[in-house]
Amino acid sequence: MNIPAWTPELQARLYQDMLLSRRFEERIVEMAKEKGRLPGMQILSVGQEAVAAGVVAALTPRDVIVSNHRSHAHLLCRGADPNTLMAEIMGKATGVNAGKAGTLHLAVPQLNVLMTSTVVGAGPPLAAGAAFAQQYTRSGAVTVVFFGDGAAAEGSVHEAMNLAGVWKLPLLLVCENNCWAGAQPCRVHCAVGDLSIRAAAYDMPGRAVDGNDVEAVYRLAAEMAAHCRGGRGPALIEARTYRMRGHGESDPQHYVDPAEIAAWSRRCPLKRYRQKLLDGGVLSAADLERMETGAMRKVADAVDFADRSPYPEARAALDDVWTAAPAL
Amino acid sequence: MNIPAWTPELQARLYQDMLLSRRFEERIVEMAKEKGRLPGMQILSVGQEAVAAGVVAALTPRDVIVSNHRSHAHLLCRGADPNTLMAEIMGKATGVNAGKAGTLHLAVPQLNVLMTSTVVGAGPPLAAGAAFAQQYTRSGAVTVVFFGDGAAAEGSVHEAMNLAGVWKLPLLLVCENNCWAGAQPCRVHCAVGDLSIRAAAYDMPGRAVDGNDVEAVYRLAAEMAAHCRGGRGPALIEARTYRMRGHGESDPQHYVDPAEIAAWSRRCPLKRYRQKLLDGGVLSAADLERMETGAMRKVADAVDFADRSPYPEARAALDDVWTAAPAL
Amino acid sequence: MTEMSFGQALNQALVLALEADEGVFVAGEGVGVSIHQDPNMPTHGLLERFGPRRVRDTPVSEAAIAGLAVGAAAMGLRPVVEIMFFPFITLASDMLVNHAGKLRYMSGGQSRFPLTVRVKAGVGFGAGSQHSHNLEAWMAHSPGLKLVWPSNPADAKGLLLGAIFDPDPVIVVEDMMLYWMRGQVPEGDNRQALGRARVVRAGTDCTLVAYGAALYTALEGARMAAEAGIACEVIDLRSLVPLDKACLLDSVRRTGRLVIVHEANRFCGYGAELAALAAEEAFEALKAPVRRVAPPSIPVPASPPQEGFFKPSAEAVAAAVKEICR
Amino acid sequence: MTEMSFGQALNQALVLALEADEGVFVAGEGVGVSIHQDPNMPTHGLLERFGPRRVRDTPVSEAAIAGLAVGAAAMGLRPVVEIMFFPFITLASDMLVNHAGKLRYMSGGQSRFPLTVRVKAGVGFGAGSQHSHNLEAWMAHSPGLKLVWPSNPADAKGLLLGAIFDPDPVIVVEDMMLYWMRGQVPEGDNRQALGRARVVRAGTDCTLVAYGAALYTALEGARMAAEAGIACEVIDLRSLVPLDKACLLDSVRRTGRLVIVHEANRFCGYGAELAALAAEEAFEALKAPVRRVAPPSIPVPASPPQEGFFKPSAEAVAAAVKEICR
Ligand SMILES: Cc1ncc(C[n+]2csc(CCOP(=O)(O)OP(=O)(O)O)c2C)c(N)n1
Ligand SMILES: Cc1ncc(C[n+]2csc(CCOP(=O)(O)OP(=O)(O)O)c2C)c(N)n1
Ligand SMILES: [Mg+2]
Ligand SMILES: [Mg+2]
Repeated sequence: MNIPAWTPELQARLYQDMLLSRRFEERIVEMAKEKGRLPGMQILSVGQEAVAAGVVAALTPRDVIVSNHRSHAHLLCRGADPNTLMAEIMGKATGVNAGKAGTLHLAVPQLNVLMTSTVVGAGPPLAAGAAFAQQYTRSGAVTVVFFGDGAAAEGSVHEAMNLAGVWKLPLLLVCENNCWAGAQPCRVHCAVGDLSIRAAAYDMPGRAVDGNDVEAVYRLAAEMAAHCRGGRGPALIEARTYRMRGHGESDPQHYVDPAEIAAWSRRCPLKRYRQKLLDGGVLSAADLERMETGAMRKVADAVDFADRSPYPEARAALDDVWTAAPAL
Repeated sequence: MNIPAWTPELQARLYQDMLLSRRFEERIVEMAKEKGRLPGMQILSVGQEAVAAGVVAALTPRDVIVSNHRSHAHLLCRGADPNTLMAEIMGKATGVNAGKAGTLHLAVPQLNVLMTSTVVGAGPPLAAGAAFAQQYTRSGAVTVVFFGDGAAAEGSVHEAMNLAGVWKLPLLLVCENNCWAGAQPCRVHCAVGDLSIRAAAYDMPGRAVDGNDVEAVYRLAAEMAAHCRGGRGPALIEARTYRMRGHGESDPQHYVDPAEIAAWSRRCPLKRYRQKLLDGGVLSAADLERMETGAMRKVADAVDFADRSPYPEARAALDDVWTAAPAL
Repeated sequence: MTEMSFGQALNQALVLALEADEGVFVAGEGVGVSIHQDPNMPTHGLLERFGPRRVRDTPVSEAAIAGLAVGAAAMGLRPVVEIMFFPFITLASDMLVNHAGKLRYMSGGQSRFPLTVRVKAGVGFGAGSQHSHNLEAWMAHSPGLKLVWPSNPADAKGLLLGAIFDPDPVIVVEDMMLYWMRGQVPEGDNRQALGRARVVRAGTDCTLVAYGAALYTALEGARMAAEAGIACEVIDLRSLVPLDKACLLDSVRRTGRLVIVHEANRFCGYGAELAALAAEEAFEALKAPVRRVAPPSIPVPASPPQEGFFKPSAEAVAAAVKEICR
Repeated sequence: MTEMSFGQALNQALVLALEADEGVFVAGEGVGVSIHQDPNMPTHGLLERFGPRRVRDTPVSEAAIAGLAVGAAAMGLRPVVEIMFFPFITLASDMLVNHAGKLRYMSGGQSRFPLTVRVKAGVGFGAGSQHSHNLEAWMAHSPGLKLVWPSNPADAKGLLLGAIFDPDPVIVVEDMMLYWMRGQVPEGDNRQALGRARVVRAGTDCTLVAYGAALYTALEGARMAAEAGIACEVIDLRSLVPLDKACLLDSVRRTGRLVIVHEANRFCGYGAELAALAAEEAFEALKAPVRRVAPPSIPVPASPPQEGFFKPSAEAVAAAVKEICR
């Protein structure tokens, strides 16, 4: 295994990535309350930032990411431009996908966030295809796919895990177990409490990790990515975390015990890591202050950029179906 | 558990069921060689009879069976009439499904062989629905579904196993691992060598059994059916057996090592059981002779019946889509 | 009659069916406990009222949900399952098309599959093409499946009840854009037999056919055409399979003109069948070309102006009518 | 030109593509080692020639097979995957419809999906409705997917090559009943651009449109009509998406009559679109009702006489032609 040692830079990055994601989404929370401000649903990663930050930091730029409906943190941690993300979320012409994707299908192929599907469970077979291409071209890269505990019930996930197991694809499966699939807790949708044990059904290593501990996530992701990269086939990580807001912003979460939310908020990945970095002398209060200001500014700029951007031409809806203009 | 003791009657039944199935299909082997004699593909259970006989004998008449493309043995062991089966295989009007099913979708709902799907992997979700109905009506019955090692790779099987696990459905999953899925051996299509371990991924018991030992199959099926009936949820049996003929009768099996076939033919479930019953004094040579003659007569009668039966009216193809005549 | 929303009318149908027949159960993703706390959601309150035996939240497993319905129906129950959004019906399509629609046929008429699949459709909530993709033409092309698409609260209740108590598999499409629409709904069991369209506006110059939310686009188009002195007859199809061919052809034979409106992609959409039927069976009466007012063959874009562009407009309907009535 | 079978022509296309482009790989159930030992099978001998890196047997996992194609295509490869029989495309339909067809669009044109899906179609081999169910209308209705359906060995090679090197996702339908059909096939890379139909018989009285094996039913029907003095123009569609509308409409405008033949269920089948186009865009030229000669809305029955009844016959084609040419 080839796991880089901790450096202050890496630690600062992990914190900064989580921070930007949190502040970005907190702004969406606010905007979602203004009627007509944002089109579509708003599905946020608040509380799960350590999974995105830890896993993405463990990758090389050539590694590929396939994301799902809860994608903001994955993208921001990968370095996607907050401006064009926010513009896409608003359906603007300057959006990273020209307004065609909207908030649910954000993808940035230039950063190897190859694609995002909001069809629950669709990520793993798509990612298996990307991992196959990596193996086929002997690129040495790996593909990471994020999916939820609910997605684990989809047949497509099983097919992809089996295929990856048989072909020994460099596929790192990251199941973000945030305790809920919509309004259903795991015991209602999943026959086992421990999803990582399903790895055994496909002859791949599977490990669970505290998904609110960004360094633990990073370490395990680095270890598992190294496994995949080494030609030994796929691996499964179950990151145990929590969806701090509703499924989407219109979800009042009436079905959740407030004590559960309170307990998890005490385990907030940002708060915990901030304290750790302060205690360990990695970052000073002033450093943190500066990072905070930087994140806030980026978010403000992004909203400003998106607000000032025009909507796309209506007729441009006809573009981009095929590489040549559609003949129909 | 409530496993009936061995009786000579039960043992004779197990042998007789296997025998009828073997002789029935051997006749199909012959007819398949005559050009134009049989429509469609001919997919046979030769070599796998112990699985069908052992499992089906362990059921009560109220238990439900869902079958797949390799269905003849399941049906005959359940007591389906060879005459109407053979007629259906020939596409005759007297066929058990009036010629609409043909050889691939034979089902006898009156015997609780509820349905047969030749879409690989479709059986388990259908069977989960039947098992749900049994649970819902508190019937105390169980549903058994037969599927292959190849089918285990289908997403539908995973979804059904997970659902059955969460809902604790009385579903007995019987995977007939006959070493092949079409021309692909297990290592080409399955990430694990031992399919029974997948039960753990759904919190259900899973056990492998020598699928060519009819008493072993019967014992395990009785035990597992009792588990399901007891309200403790589903169970998985992997019956290890062998497809003695090609995938279908047009398959020359050029891809199979003849030594493999030879080795398995020494483990023929009929030969082994015949010897055991003889050695144990359960059946005499004369008994066996009588059973042989009986099976041959039934098969001859079936072919005769089917041959003498007319084809259905062409226009009757319009019937049976809906419970009332289709309006389109 | 009571005034209520479309969603409440669907809810009433489910309540009535659950009360009337012990064999009816409701299953799907979040049909019991839901992320929506809105009485206009069709399954609102069912779990509290009927308990988890009759109202079941499932895993996120569309094939298993559909398989559950097919298997349980074969055993004599009357499953009512939900596929959350129309594009996800792809994941259930083997179970619906190769099994629900065929197993009775292949049994030689021995089995019955009295199941209902509720599916949410609609364009206009900004979620993009993986949530908005109306696939009624797929289901209508699949033998053995029936399909209804109510456009108002009374029909929502009546057709859903009709579907649940129909002896065959029925897909009930629920237009999400209509859940909050209010209207008068009959008390009690107003179940409707499938296969009946309804003339919702009489007219002599041109027949306009639509279903679901598109009906209102058609009606508005008819109103605009009326201002230009053109009298459109507007048909609400209600049941796409079986199709009320008599109602359609009778109208076209009287008006001599046909304009079809739907929110699915035009190419090979359901409207193609209606146009084909007119060209085959009402040809002699046709005075002008048939017109389809339907989206181009593109996925539903997420951006608001483009999503608006995708949807057929009343202006486009009126323009099509005027063009062929010249 | 060399004489060979349809299946061999497909095989040649695969060989050429594998040789020409390192990014091409072939995957599917039994595409490497097969239960068929028949050189007329399209993938015959590929594994021996190109090895297991390029030619991959997969598990029986249609969603994963399609996902493999989509994901690998996004990475720049040119996957050629097989879905064994048309009804099983249901299991791959989420991947094809919601992903292959939409992901480029949703990326704002940044991604490309140059993938090919080969699928076997056909009615007439007695396997019943779970193996025989032509679903071209589903795929044609799905934005972003292209679809070709060759009817002869030369086209089999040329259209499959055209599909593989097309920059977008293409479904290639292979009519199983044609695998053994022999014909002259050009040497080398005869790849065809998609979107071109072909007039295979010129005529003035009636346009007959078909594709795949149904073309031969149409041609035989034309021959029978000719005996009655009616000159049919027969069009082989070849590419269903994009459709060669110009070829179709030009012919209909000349003949004034249209008969469509296909082996998929009539209701909401692909023929409906052709009829609709005629009714919309060639209405002024139409002298008689359009006719579709296509199976009723029933599953494909297994029994030989009923399977025969299901398939459109040349007699039915001739009768339809005669009826509208009266
Ligand atoms: C195939 C499919 N079915 C249903 C949905 C609706 N849906 C969106 S998110 C979701 C829950 C997913 O839960 P999980 O996988 O745990 O992800 P999370 O939302 O918790 O991040 C559902 C059911 C969908 N998008 N796709
Ligand atoms: C969904 C689907 N894909 C492919 C096929 C074609 N097919 C028929 S049987 C078979 C192999 C099945 O192998 P297995 O499940 O092991 O059953 P066996 O034939 O060995 O009894 C395949 C691929 C099918 N019928 N259904
Ligand atoms: Mg979750
Ligand atoms: Mg097998």
